[in-house]
Amino acid sequence: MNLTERQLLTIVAEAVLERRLVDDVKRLGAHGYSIGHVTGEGATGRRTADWSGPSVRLETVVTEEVAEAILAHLATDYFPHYATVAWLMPVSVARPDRY
Amino acid sequence: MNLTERQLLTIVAEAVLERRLVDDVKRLGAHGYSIGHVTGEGATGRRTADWSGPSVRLETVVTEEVAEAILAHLATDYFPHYATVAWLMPVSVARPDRY
Amino acid sequence: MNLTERQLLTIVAEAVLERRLVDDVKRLGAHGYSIGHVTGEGATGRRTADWSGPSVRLETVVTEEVAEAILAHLATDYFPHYATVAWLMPVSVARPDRY
Amino acid sequence: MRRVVAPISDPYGLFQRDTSGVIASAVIDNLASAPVIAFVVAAVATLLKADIRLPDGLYSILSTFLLLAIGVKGGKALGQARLAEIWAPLLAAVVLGVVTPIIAFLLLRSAGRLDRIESAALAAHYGSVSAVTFTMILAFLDASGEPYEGFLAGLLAILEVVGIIVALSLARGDGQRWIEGVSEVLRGRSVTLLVGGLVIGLVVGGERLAPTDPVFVGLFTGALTLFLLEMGVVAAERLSDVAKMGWRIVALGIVVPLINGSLGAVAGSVAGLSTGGTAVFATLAASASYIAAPAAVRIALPSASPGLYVTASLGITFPFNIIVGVPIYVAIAKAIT
Amino acid sequence: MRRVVAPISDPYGLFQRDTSGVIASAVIDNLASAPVIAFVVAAVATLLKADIRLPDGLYSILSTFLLLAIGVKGGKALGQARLAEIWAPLLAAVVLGVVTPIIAFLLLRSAGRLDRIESAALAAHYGSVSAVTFTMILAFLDASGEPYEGFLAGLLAILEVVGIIVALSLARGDGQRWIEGVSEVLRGRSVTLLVGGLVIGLVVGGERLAPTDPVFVGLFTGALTLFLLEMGVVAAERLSDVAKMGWRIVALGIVVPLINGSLGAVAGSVAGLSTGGTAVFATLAASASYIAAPAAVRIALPSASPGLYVTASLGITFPFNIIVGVPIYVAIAKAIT
Amino acid sequence: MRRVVAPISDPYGLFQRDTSGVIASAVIDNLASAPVIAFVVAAVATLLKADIRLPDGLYSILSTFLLLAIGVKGGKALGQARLAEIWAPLLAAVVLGVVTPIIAFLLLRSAGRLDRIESAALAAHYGSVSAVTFTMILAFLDASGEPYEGFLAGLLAILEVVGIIVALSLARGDGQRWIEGVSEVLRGRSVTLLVGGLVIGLVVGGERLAPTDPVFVGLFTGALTLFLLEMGVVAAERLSDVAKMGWRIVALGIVVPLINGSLGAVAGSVAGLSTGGTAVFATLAASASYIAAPAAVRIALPSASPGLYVTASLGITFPFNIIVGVPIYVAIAKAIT
Ligand SMILES: Nc1ncnc2c1ncn2[C@@H]1O[C@H](COP(=O)(O)O)[C@@H](O)[C@H]1O
Ligand SMILES: Nc1ncnc2c1ncn2[C@@H]1O[C@H](COP(=O)(O)O)[C@@H](O)[C@H]1O
Ligand SMILES: Nc1ncnc2c1ncn2[C@@H]1O[C@H](COP(=O)(O)O)[C@@H](O)[C@H]1O
Ligand code: NA
Ligand code: NA
Ligand code: NA
Repeated sequence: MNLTERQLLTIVAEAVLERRLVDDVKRLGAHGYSIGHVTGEGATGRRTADWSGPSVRLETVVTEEVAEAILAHLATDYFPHYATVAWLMPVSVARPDRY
Repeated sequence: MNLTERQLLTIVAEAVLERRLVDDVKRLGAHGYSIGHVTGEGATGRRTADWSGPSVRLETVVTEEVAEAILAHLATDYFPHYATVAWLMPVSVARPDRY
Repeated sequence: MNLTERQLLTIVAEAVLERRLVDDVKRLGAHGYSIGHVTGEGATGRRTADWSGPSVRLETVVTEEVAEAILAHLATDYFPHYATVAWLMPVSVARPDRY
Repeated sequence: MRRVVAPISDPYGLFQRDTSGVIASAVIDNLASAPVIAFVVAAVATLLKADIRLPDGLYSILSTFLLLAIGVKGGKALGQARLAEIWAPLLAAVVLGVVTPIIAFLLLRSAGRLDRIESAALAAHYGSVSAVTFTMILAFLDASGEPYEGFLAGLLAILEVVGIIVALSLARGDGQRWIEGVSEVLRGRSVTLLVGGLVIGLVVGGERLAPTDPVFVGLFTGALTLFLLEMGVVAAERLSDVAKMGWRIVALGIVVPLINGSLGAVAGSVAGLSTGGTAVFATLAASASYIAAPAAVRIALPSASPGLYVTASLGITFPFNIIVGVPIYVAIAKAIT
Repeated sequence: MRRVVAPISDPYGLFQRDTSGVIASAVIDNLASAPVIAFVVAAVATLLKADIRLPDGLYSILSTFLLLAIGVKGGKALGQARLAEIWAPLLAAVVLGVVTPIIAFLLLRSAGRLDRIESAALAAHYGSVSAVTFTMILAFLDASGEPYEGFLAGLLAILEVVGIIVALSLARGDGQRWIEGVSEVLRGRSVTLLVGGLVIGLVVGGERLAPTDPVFVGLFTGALTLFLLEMGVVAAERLSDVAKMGWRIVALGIVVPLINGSLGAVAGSVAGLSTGGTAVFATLAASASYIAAPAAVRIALPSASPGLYVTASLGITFPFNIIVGVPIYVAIAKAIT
Repeated sequence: MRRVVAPISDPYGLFQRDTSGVIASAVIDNLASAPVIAFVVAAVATLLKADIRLPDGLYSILSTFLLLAIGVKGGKALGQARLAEIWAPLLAAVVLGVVTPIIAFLLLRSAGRLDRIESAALAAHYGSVSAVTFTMILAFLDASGEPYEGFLAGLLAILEVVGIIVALSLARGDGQRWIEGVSEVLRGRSVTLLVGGLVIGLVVGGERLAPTDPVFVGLFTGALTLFLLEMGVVAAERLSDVAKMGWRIVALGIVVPLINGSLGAVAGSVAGLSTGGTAVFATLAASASYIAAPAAVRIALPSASPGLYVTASLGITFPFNIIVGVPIYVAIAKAIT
């Protein structure tokens, strides 16, 4: 099978950002994304499933340029103020034109 | 620690396929899998958590051959008709004989 | 954007271990983690969402040393007796000092 | 649920005489019921981009509960019915299960200009039934004091299944997939919960079920109201898809239920049902499935477009039926019984 | 909910005379109510490191249900109220929505020594309201047989929104973010569910809502009790943060509601409300939002610290209000009406 | 729940005389109750490969609710009991908590041919109790009009904990793990929710709890029915594992509860309980834990096989107890009181 490399960007962010994050990711060029929910801990303490809801875990398979653009945007608009974590890794996909 | 490389295949598919997807993945050689649920958007529009249920997100750590076999099967039986997305990446595991 | 390599360790473990796993991961040096829930199958059979609850899926982005330490601990304290699976992969992050 | 003990005679023609007045007030009563208003409020809020969605998970909890409760109620009534009352409606249900998808199929192929697969896919929805639409007609009859045969819920499962099987056969598709699709219906939650509830209701019986009444009876209408709130969101989100569909499909999404509903009324009255029971039968025939059918069709006819059949069923026929259709089917039932 | 038909005259000064005794017994009744005890039990269990948390998902199901049910109840009462009774309380609600956040803001800047942004962030919480605190005062009045105006739930949405908008304006922040924050409030679930419930209650009306009463009325106090169990866990988890906050903020978390509550009592009685209604108004003014306000502030004022405002609202003011505040506001209402 | 005011005298030997007939009808009544039929229906559906599973999340919502409601009910009754009535049953509960796991352990080692660890693991389950089996006996007694001591729910927590601690000690395992296992029980949800409910019921009291009755009392049997539906699925999925277990374990899964149940009946009657109360005690002693014990054992005795102890508890003893055991324990209680 003919596979092509793309980037998988995973973003964990506090629940209240869900709508904004989705808008931003799409605006910056992602053609799709998947959202699950996680609880966890990090620099800003513990996050549980109650009042504010569990954190958003968004995955998006994108081209390298789009990944860079989203990461740059996170760095300026999310990282300074919001509980947000992101990591990037290369993945192989079968239909590269989709992403 | 002695680590060996295996492939992690992640598949996101519409909810109604859950039972079939699990059967296929096992039949094609996976010794285990994990399933979570996600909402999201892609080429076929938005998928939410209601009537049809959230999409299935299946992860399976397998050998390269099994990964190829599953991907090939997805390409013929799932990609043409169903809202399905899949990506592959190499991972390191401690007990290679398990996968 | 300036990205640094870290390790993403994903652990799937039976539900009853959640509290202990979190304690261990933090004790061994992780500065953060995210937890979701999955059902699945593996060497110990099928795990569903009922009586014992769905399995824990813990992700933590850490340095290579911490990843090794956690994996070594899993190998001695979890793998022999508990339904636990773990895989490791390199990821790129923007703020290396956080992990 | 009241069981019809004596056939309802209407010697003075009370129902027939001022039908229009009765219908007008019934329409208003239906329109202003809690479930319908919840549906409308949620749809409007969604169109205004406000988030009135229920939390994840509540949707499937509510639909599980409603299916089980409908089954339990029907099983209880079935246990008190005499076989002599049941066999004719049962036969009529099977006939409707066969006839209504064929009618839908023929209309969609000719007037709807859809190909065989798409027509069969849509026909599976119109041939099957919607349990929620069913509960709306019961609530309507309860509110207007019109009696009906309680055992009809026992036929729901038959109507749900037969229509899908017939429609999938009309597609003349892959045999293996046909089997998978049919097994998806038979083993799927919407049938098992309904049938499971029926068996529970039948075996346990009304008296021993009394301690569960605060749940299965008491919570019913409130749960239905919450469910319709979420359905309003879902339907409103489909509205942009409705706009994109051709006018032919939109029109058929209203015409098919009206034709099937009339047929259902005829079948019900021929089967000897009361006026209320005939209205229930008409509503069942008119209703379109949006849980069991989409799942089965997705498996059996993967090339059919869910954007078409789900939108027609959820975005057009469901709102039409619960808001306007129900009183119409009652009126038809009153006219012919 | 009883509607006040005639203004309550208290010619013999029964309420005024032995206020202290009445309050003492009322405090005990409030303290020993199921929701308050559930809150305390859960908080204590959590401090003892025991896991008494509700399952994931139940929290949002309960809060959705409570908001809708409050709205439905308020809508029903609103439908029976005359416009003449409503306009003055409505105006008073808007005035409180403007005044209470400003007072909070000024106190936090001066006595609290917080900067403009942090003060505005916190003021948004004290300017808005807590629907759960609102239900606690209603339960308290119901239990002590004190009547109040049922339509006050109809003002909840106004009080919830206005205070946040005013406080966000005090921050003099980024205009774009202000818009996003306000839209977050207006389109967010806590407002839409409340308003949606109001419309359902208003349009459907008490009689047609009767079949939903086992859910929206019957389940209410039990659901509230479960909800407070979870709130007890959440509040207890915040306790270590409370310890870390300066004593000034802790003190203001009690002083601000007392001041705003007194203002609310004055506003309520000037608006012509009954003693019970005045107590409700006082409680609303005193209560601090912990759902709508944090979400809006997080969006509009990202640099403000959630560790401060959520802890103050959830960890200090909420427990203070439901345990001690409610009887105090009732006493104030009795003293001035 | 009725409280036993006067000891039940049975001068005409009504219970004793035609015991067999009474039991036969009681067995049928128990077999045809809504929860038992729901269990059977779900088990059969699962064996037929039909999907009748409840939605994810509902399981833990239901078990949370049931534990809390049992606690609240018990706390209410405890508040009305005199200390003089309680101390003997309380002592008996502690004795049973010590004796029943030891008996199970000895039987499993000898007749069951299991090693020390596996025997201790299984003994923890038989030494502890199942809250759902407990509610089944209460429902049974309620339905047959047999009174019992309401405060027994207050002993549930003791019985739940003591047996596990004793059994874990029999394993003579790692001390650190023992501590972790015991702390898992004490801090785990099944104990905290039960105890939390008890405290709420005790402090708030019956009168002030009245507004929560539609939830904690009204919904109880319906929730139990839904819960047993899911349990039926779980038990049926274990059936293939049961087939794989040796016949010795299967037999002991029935013999151990019969022995422990008889002991419980003796302990209950010695402690001065009524016939109903004695039956409750017998059922508690006979029941096997499937929530608290597996969690504790998994932590404390990781090398013990969950495939063995969960299957024995959930797949054999639980169905045996709720279908056949409960009427047997009632018969034993009637025979010896
Ligand atoms: N090292 C990490 N690995 C995985 N998830 C993390 C990590 N750090 C933080 N997170 C997740 O991101 C959320 C916000 O993190 P923070 O901004 O560090 O408080 C946490 O609640 C976790 O869910
Ligand atoms: N680029 C992507 N990255 C991550 N998830 C995706 C992506 N595209 C699609 N998905 C997921 O796969 C589902 C089906 O996608 P599609 O077939 O493109 O409609 C979507 O609802 C998403 O959950
Ligand atoms: N190969 C695999 N890929 C992904 N997840 C797995 C795999 N094997 C096991 N798991 C997950 O780990 C859990 C425990 O696995 P096991 O210990 O093999 O029974 C399973 O229930 C799955 O959720
Ligand atoms: Na139909
Ligand atoms: Na306020
Ligand atoms: Na026991």
